[in-house]
Amino acid sequence: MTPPAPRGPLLEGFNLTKTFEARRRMGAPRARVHALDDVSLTVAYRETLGLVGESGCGKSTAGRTLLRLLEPDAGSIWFDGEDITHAVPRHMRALRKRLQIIFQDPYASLDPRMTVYETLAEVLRVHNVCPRREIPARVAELLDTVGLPPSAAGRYPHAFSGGQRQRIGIARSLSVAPDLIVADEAVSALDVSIQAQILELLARLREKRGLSYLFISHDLGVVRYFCQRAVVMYLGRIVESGPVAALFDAPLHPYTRMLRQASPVPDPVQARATVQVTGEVPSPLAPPPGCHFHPRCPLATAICRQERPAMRDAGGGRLVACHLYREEGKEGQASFS
Amino acid sequence: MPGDPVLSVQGLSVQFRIGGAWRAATRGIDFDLAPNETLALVGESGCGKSITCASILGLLGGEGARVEGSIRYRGREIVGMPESELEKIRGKEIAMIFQEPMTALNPVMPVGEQIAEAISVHLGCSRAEAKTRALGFMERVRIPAAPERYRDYPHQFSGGMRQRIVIAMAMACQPRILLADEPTTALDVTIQAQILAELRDLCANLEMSMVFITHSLGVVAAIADRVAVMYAGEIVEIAPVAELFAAPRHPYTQALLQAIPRVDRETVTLRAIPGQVPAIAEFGSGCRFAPRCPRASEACQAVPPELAARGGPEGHRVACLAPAPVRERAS
Amino acid sequence: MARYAILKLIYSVPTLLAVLTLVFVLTRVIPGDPALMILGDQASPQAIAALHVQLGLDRPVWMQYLHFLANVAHGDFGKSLVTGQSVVDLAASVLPSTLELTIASLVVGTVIGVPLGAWAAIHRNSMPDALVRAGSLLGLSLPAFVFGILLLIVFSVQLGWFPVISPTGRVSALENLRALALPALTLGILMAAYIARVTRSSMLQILGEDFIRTARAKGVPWRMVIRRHALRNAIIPVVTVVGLYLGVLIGNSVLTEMVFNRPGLGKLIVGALTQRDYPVLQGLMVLYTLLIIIANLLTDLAYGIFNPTVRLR
Amino acid sequence: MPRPAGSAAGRLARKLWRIATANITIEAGIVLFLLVVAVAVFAPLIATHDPLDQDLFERLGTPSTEHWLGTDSFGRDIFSRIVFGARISLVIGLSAVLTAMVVGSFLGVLSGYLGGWVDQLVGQATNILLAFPSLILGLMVVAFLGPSMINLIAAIALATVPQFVRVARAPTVALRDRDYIQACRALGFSPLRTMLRHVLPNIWPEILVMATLWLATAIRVEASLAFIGLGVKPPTPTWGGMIREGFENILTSLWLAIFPSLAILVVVFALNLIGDGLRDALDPRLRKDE
Repeated sequence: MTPPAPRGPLLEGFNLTKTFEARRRMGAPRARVHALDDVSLTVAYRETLGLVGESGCGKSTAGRTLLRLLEPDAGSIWFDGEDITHAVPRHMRALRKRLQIIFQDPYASLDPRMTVYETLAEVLRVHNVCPRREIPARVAELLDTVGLPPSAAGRYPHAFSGGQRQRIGIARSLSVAPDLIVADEAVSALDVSIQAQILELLARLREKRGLSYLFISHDLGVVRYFCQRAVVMYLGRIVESGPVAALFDAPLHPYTRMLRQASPVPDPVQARATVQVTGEVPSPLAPPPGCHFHPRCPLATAICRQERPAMRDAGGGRLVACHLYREEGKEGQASFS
Repeated sequence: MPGDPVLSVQGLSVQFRIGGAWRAATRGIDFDLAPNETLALVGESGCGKSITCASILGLLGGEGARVEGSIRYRGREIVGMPESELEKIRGKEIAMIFQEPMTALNPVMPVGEQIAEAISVHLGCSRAEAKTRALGFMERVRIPAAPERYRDYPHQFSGGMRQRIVIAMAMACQPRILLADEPTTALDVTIQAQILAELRDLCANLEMSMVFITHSLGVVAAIADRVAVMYAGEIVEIAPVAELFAAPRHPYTQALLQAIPRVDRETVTLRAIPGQVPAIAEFGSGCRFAPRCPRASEACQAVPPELAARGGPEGHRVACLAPAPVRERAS
Repeated sequence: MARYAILKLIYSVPTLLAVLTLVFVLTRVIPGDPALMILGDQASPQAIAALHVQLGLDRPVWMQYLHFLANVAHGDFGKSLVTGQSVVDLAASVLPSTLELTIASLVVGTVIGVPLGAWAAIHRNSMPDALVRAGSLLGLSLPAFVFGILLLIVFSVQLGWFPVISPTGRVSALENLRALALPALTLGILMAAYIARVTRSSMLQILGEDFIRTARAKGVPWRMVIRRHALRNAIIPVVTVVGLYLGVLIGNSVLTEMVFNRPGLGKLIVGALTQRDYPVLQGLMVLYTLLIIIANLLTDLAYGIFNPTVRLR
Repeated sequence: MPRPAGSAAGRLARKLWRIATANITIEAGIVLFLLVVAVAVFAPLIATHDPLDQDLFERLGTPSTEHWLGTDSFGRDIFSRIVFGARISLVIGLSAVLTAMVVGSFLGVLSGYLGGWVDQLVGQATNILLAFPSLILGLMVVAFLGPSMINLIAAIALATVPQFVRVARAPTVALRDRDYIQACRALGFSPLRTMLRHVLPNIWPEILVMATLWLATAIRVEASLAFIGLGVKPPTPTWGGMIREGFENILTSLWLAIFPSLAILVVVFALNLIGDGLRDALDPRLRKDE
């Protein structure tokens, strides 16, 4: 599968910061979670960018902030050459025709009290996508595009299986003919055989409609298969990014390496090789100083405990935020040949 | 595998009452579990793997469920065993760990007490003794600062640590068999890798057998000695782990392996399996995979194929009328 | 915990202030001149003017408001227009009686309600469940005064087991208990109806939780699962509800005190209502507010004791 | 091409009908309650006497063929007074709860969906009101404003509003974070559309259950206020007021208090049956897949 070459940025986030106030216990002082800490990323035209990391790393927050479903505390968001950080609600609603999202849990993301027809027709009506009398035809067309039978229109979400619901969610996003879709763990809740079907559908849409995706997932295998580039996040920060093959075959950041080693592979020999995976993600309420990863890093030195590593260009479209990059980069490459 | 099986399941069928009629969620499940062996039950959601697991501990009782067939633990029949007898086996001989460490622990009881509870129920020892033992197991599963954390509550631990506590609880009476129902599914991959290593280590050192339930073939590769692949309430293929991954014979197993996008190499095309898993009410009389199977013939629709060696080695059985030919393996 | 209690008290200041303001505003919008009401229609204009000065009614409203707040801060709610006694003294003399009734009812309601609810949940969809549900629904439908009258007719008038009218003045502890029994049963049984429902649904939910299955998988006998795991969790939401119900109890005590002719805040407020004794009404409302704030605080603290997940480390 | 399955209102009605007829508890409750409503509506036809007519020769009469339920201390016919009393109870209860439901649900959804200062303000006000049992709050308001019908309605509505705010707000907050409300925002739907078309339809079951149960409470509170002496002024017949009068003669003429008590019990019980049945029927934990 060779998607068309990217040409220039479509959706960009610059230095995005977002904090949440943690829920307070009885009388406890308020605490803040840095869900996004100076995050910059770019999705190019017709590009599929993967965003990977473990739960709580801020990947979902990043996706929703870029769509302005959440408001960033600092930083800016540009879409198709326009700064949309402070776009007024009315303008933002119009922009949403071009920026869409599909969710992890397709059942939770559909209104349980609306039939598939109503769900789709509502979007078409609100955005005046087509003349009213053409709505039924347009709905039928959408269902066909995502591989659902016409009879699906009259049924409610609960009457469908997980994979079919995700198809409905995709149809809803497609109804406004978007340029970019944020897929937030869109295949994570599905069984592998269904997951493959949905990935197939998303790939077909990418080719036919020239869609761009921001593909958020914790599954490195899926990201490697489906994306061209990927960004790895840890505790609200980007640690590494680059083309998928290079990123996962020769990780530069020790965290990427750990993630890669821990990812299950359907191969008993590889799967039983001793893995060096230690520690747990610390509480985002009190992230470690310096490089957030240093308590779990086998290579950490004094500087890692004090200074936040800067993002450095590693060539070949790769970026890495690690103090040890110059010394360890080659060693890292060597360990995955 | 040497020795008599510690667990022998034969013709197991679990039925549920759905809309007034009894429907079989699983049919004709047969497998043995050897001492010190880890058997993985793998399959997609709704294939009956968790139900099979729960029926082994007799946790499915009640008006809505019915268990038929035979489950023998070291020669003793579990199906139909009175509750009071089952309580003596649960936790002591056969223990279980669950998918959600968050909800599997009692939120208002200190974790140490929850571990000690199993010990005092089964071994009838004093509070202090139970606590000492419980602490030992907390340390055994590498919970840092165990003595200080004995009286902490579940919400004060991370997801990975909670799962370690659940494991310590299951280990507390040194059971012969551990039933693990998707114990790593709710965890992040780096935690999953650690928990899998922990379980491998415990099984080896405590001479324990394990039935490991999962939907992930990657996890199977990391933990199992033998694998039983389930589809729509039946075992379709059972084989030693290396054999299954190297030379799968059932079309479903083959398709499943080709549907996984892999992180360790370039996947050019992903082969999706067309159609979807039938619901319990839609189970046919023949091979249940036939409607999605590229090799299905008319014969497949008629009778359910039996799990048999079908020309391969005795340890590798497959329930298919047209299995892939046995590959000559250059060993 | 102490820090939490103090914070909570600080947070209730706005509530108290809002109620005080409401009370002040309400007394100013009542039609009629309080001085006229006190002195009667025949009073001379001079006497009325003099009383105006005495009551502070000649000053601007905002000054009256500040004055009112200052008095309240000093614990001065004025004097009863009818008896001339200080409002604080009046309330203090009957408060113990109302508190006694409220606490006794709370105990009765909880002791009956929780076990019944748990029993029903354990035997879901069987006879005990149906009985408890029907009984509790009936209890919820009975106004407190109707139920009080019924008990009074049966046990005092017909059977003569308890006094028809509560004794006043100094009485022996036993006699006091006898007088307390029926009013406390009235409120307690009605409360039990409610508590049983809440316990039942809470228990049903808990019995479906994963950790119940874990406990069973450990081999813990069923009775122990119920006692050690299910009940201890199911009781948590019940604590909140019991706390909220304290307000209802305080409200319903007005009715019971009327029915059983028992001295208390309720009798006092009803008397003040019929005689339009505004200073007493004002004072009692502030007192009720205080009582409810304290009840809420106690509930929160009790909740913390039963639920370790909100407890501070 | 399948068409949308009827209008939303039609579907709602059908669903209500299906729920109502599926559950014997709800059915029994509805039948009982409709009976009371019918009695109130057709009171002049049903009553055997003028409820205000005094007959000083027939004071405190026991039940007889002339006066089915006896007469009170003014010789008025108790049966007829109960029949007319139903009007007061229902009018006050229904008006108060409907007002509270509309105002409360609106405020609840608004504050839950918008959050921020709106939520803070509504939340504070609600908490202050919630702290008071409805009886005490009603007592305060009526005590100062005087016991007119409008004041009674206002007092009970005021005491009930925070209940609806709470019941509408909590699920709205939960829904706001649910993906499909996020999806509405992502699809560029206006907040108003999202609230009316996607939030409200999903929380109405809870509001409906609340309305039924609080109607029961409102009727109870109205009777309690009347018993205390803060009801609609005599000689207008109210159930609470009748019990109050009956209570004065409790030792000699039991029935004076008993019959109006039964009337209250029947109405409140019927409403509780409906509310309880609805709650069970709508509880997602108990619901079978449709």
